[in-house]
Amino acid sequence: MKELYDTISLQFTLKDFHQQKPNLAFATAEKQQLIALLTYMRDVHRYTHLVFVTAVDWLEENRFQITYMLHNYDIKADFGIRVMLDRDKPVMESIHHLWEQGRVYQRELHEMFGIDFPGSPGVNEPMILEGWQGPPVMRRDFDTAKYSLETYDHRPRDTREPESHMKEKLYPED
Amino acid sequence: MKLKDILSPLYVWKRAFEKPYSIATLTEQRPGSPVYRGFHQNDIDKCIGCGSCAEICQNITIDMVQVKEAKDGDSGLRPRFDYGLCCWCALCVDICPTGSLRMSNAYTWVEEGLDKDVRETFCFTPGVDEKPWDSEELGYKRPNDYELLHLDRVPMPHLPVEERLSSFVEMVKGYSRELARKEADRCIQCGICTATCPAHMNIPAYIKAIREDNLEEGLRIMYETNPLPGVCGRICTRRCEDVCALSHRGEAISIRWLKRYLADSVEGQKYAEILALEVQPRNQSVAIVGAGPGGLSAAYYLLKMGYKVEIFEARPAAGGMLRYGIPEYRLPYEAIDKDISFIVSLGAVIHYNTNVGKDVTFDALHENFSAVFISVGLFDSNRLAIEGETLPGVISGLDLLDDVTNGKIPVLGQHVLVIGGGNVAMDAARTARRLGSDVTVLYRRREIDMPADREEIEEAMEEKVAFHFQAIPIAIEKTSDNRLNFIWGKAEMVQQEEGKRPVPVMIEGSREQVVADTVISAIGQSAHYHWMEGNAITNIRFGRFNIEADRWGKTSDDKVFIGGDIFNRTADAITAIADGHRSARAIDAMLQQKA
Amino acid sequence: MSLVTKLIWTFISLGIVTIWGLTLTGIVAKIFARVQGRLGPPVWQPFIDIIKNNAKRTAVSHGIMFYLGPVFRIAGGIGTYMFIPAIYGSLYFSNFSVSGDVFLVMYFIFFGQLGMALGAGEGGHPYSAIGVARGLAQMTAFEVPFALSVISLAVQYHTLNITEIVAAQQGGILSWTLFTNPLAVIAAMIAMLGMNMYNPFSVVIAPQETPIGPPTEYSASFLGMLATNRGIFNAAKMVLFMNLYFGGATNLVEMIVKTFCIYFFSVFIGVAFPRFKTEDAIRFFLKVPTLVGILAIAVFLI
Amino acid sequence: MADLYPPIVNGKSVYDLNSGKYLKMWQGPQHPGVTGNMSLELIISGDQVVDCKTHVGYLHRGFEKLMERRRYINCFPIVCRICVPEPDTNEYLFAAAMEELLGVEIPERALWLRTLNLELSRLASFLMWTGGQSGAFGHGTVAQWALAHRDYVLDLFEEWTGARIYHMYMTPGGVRGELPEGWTKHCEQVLAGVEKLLGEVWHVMFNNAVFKSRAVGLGVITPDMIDHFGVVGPVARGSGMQRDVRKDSPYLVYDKLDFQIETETAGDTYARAVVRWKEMHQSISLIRQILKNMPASGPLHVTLPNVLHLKVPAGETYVRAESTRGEYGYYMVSDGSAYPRKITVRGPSYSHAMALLEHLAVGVNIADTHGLMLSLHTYPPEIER
Repeated sequence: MKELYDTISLQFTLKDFHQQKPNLAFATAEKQQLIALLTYMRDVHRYTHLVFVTAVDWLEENRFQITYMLHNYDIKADFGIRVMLDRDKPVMESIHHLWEQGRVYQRELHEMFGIDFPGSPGVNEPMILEGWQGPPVMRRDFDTAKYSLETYDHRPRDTREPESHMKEKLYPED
Repeated sequence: MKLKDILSPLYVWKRAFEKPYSIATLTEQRPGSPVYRGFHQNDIDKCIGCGSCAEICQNITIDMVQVKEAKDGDSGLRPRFDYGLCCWCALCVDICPTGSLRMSNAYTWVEEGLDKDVRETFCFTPGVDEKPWDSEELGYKRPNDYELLHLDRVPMPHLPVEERLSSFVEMVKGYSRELARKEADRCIQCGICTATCPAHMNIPAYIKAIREDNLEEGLRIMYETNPLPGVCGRICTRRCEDVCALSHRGEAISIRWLKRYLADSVEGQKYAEILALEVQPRNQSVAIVGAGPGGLSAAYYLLKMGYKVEIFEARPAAGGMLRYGIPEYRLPYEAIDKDISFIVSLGAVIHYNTNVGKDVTFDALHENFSAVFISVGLFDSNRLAIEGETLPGVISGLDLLDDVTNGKIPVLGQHVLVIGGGNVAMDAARTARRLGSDVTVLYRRREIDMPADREEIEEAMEEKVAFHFQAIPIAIEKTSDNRLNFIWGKAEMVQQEEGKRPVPVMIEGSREQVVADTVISAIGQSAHYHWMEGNAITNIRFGRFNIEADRWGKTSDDKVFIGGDIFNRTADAITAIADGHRSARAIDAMLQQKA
Repeated sequence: MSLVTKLIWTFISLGIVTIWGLTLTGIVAKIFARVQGRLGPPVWQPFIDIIKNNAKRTAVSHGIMFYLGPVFRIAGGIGTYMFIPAIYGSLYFSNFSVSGDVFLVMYFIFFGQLGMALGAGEGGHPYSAIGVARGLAQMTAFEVPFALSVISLAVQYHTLNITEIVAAQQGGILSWTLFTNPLAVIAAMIAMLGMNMYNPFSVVIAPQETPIGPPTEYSASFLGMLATNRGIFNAAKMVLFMNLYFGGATNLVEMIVKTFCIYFFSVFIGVAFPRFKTEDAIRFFLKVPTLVGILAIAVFLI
Repeated sequence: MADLYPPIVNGKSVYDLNSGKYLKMWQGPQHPGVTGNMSLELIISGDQVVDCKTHVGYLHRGFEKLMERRRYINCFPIVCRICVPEPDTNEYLFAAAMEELLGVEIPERALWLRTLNLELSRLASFLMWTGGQSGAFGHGTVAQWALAHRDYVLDLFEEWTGARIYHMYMTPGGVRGELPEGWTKHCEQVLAGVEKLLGEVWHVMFNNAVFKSRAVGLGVITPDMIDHFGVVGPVARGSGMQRDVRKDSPYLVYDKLDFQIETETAGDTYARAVVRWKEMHQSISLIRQILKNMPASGPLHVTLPNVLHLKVPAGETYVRAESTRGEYGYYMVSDGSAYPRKITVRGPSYSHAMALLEHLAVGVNIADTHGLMLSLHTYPPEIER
């Protein structure tokens, strides 16, 4: 996989190469070059199968990572291409023209992370969370537990921590 | 449309003449399979309420509710399950450290009364609320070889026996960072141990700090309740380990060694910086009699509160029993010095070689200081009370240890007898071994009754110390070649009172003897109070053996507090430390009230 | 026999036939279950259902036409039966058989379905129109071979009176239409598959393929009415087929045995096949069975 | 027919619902013909679908979000719930991804038992599909048979793992327990039953004029659509693709088992059904091979570091397995803490039920949409996670 990385590196700016398994490697690409890179990977290196597109929220670094996982059926190898986006203005180019299911992934990412993919068909339509008013839910700063506590009724709990309970019962004065 | 395709489907009719798949009746009971994960069962006598089940449950199914009274090693809490939330993953069963929790193969629970509160209809406490499946044998149990917990201790590296006997070098090497973190990883953080620790050290918290490699935080946590961690990390009687949740099916966490690791891993010079005490100076001062663990502990917390502290110590060095009663191979002097020097660095004044009653009167202390804390310890060895006890060559265990500490090498001779079964006896016996003698220990009761630390006994045995159990001393005679003839009788254990431990009673006519060069008695210690004289003690009430005091160590005199071995019955370092801490707070409260 | 006595006897025979029809439904459910590997409901389950349904009150309302749907339907069922002589030669079980009753009966078979269509059209289900369209389309389709078959019979026996058709078949098994005019029987039996709405012609009532028919719309006694009708209507149809093609019956036992056998044909096929789409079903009926029907007429015309 | 399809304005088809030519029709989420809680928004003209949109979200439980906020061990009980008919693939992949990041090797016998578990659940899932596919075309008889046999397989699971549906057997670090005594024999009985059933199904369902008339030619997927739509699994194999994760990148002990990739070439519903039917046979053969070749004894589990505060080293990985619906994958990103940074579940239904179904449904009869949907073997929770 390193050779492939080196080959692609001749044309594209890649970094952070990581070989996880003999047939699985990751690399980070430039945002502007991504569509070209994906097309190149698909058409030249026969990474024809788009396995998935997903996003990872690196809240602390204020950026989103989008991972495009490509698979080559001839050599049975996977290449994961990461792209880092600014978390404040998450906009990415669409890949719906390369793979038909790309638009579905993009629609989901738009809904769950608030990443925009201009031009992707139906990207603004709600996919899962119809009628949701709050922030994109998969962002790490959306606290589901807090939301649920505030929104729904909860059964009262009556649990005790052994440590504090024993302190209370056995040596309350100490 | 081929004819075959029209006729072939009629094959279905074959099925009409075969046995149907359905079961004949719907009302018949169909028990779950023998490993079915059904409703929970809990053996509440085995359960210690550690809460691991509640901890691992991903769905807040389990509430820990009080079922029994809390006691040492048992929080009295038991898990209550909410079946509206349970996902039947059985992780709670897998992790249960005592093995009390399991699942039956029952999966139907019909309850009448929908008008009841939902908490009552969906929830029950297994083992407490009676259910039809309580006695069900079948159901999910943790498979034998499958374990989520690490039940075995990370072994502590020791010096080999031969090396041990040749010197007083500390025999326990201590954990490396890697081993310590591995051992700390075993902890399930239930906190059952905290209650049992006399000082109520926040054990789970500092173990967590070790696991996360946050040594400074760990040190801070330890110093909240114990200003002598380096000492306790070596010689603590570690009652916490007796109640450790993991000890029920496996080996307890090495809490003591972890504490030692933590204390050893931080350099003494950094203590001040890490602990960063912000002291609000106060102008009252407190006198402390005795620089043992109790006195030092009180001194530390009083200093922390801003009081001036002066310690009066009869001996040339601080540490009390830690220094003079525990041999170096168990507790090296550097470790004591490290802890003490930090306390001294905070501003404690220690008057060495100062005997209260001789060099300074108790009255003077009482007058000049706002409060007096007495923790003089038990330095008087109990007598054997047999004939020939005063013969030369009969010494006490404490004397031996004291001498060794002071650098005097006593001549013990070829064969040494140690009488007693406590820690001092073990220390004396093993010290004697290191001095080159053959050692035999005589103890009144059985091996299992020995009050000494289990580990000490085992190590003594490793070091080839011989033991005679159920041996009652009768007399000591001088032999013709100037040796000692120790006469003892064989005892049998008699259960005299129901519920108490059996008492050794000498078998009539039994008389055995063993010749030795030195006889060391180590059958307990006591204190004396003749140094306390003058007007100041008029208010202090004495009990049968001791000064009377409340649980805060406060005597009938407002200004006088006691702590340490003279106060508590367990007579161990950690209790003394706890006493010191408690009394310091009581002194503070008292002085604040006055102010 | 006076009209009143005839009416009384007709209703007695209607009762008997209803009971038989419902029992038949129960038996068939049981047979289906066995083929599918189940034990199935008890044979008397349809009776229990009807009693239960009739004991309840309906809570939905979509207007008067909606309620009339089941009424039309049961009227169709009763009407079908009223004009079929149930037992040949029996004074009491000949009902209101008149000349030309074959056409009347055929009309009644259609009538219930139409009423149902009206009722369903009023219903709350947004897609009941699809179900109705499918039902009517399929019915129209199977009516073609059935009608051809009946015409063939009319040509063969020179009558449109069921009693006379039955009479013509008396005199041994070989004088049944089954043997005298097998082509007509084939066309009619295939049409019957559609009429009974078992697979492969069950798309009308198929829940998986969009519309679950009007029965989902009705509840309580209206559902009970529909269920009762299923008993009457099925039995009536079978009696008609028995009379037209299988020599009729001279006593009650013979009637029961014969109708069961005829009905069983539908079950026999139904349990083995998936269902056709509507257009497939229509195409099917308009092909082979229609051709057979035309042939059946042609044979007698030539 | 030319004017059947509506005009395209700005790249979008415009249906004038007031023209009387079209009917908008919702199928699901509560519909007996729809797999799971999903709905199809169909625009129909007469009986023909002219536009289809799939809607998910009725079953959204936010697994990926839940997992971000749970310790690794606490993710274990919830991953299986992502897919009801075949929970074990999730269990396996979660455990495998975690073990890979932790650098843990599990014992040999655990590998075999995991494979056995996966194949058995494949069989159960295919049996359920058999019921669904025949039921979608109205063939209740076969549906009843197949589901009865699925229950027998579930009985096997119950005896073995202690649960029928959510087995929670493949814990990170190994598997939970031994095969109980007499299980192998019972398993063989069930397999023989399923084999007999498959023979019957071949006679009754595959050699069936009416079934053929509906399945043949329905939803044809041509080979050039495969990569464009991300088609995997039996659906791809139905179009002649030699693709099977078990062969392509063998995991567990699949490289030690003898099997061939089953394919068909027609690419329609019937071909896909045949592929699945063959794969059920294949599964039975694999189960027999596993039972025969499995080591008789050995450890089943390695104890991970204390799971209550287990931290997984920072890193990312992707593991995949062949589920009954095709390539199933877990993409796990760890930031070195005790909580996963992100776990993405790549369910095969994701591309099948959305992009592909929307494409294939156009032009089919509404009665056929469910048969088509089942032939893609879609399952909504994989989409919503």
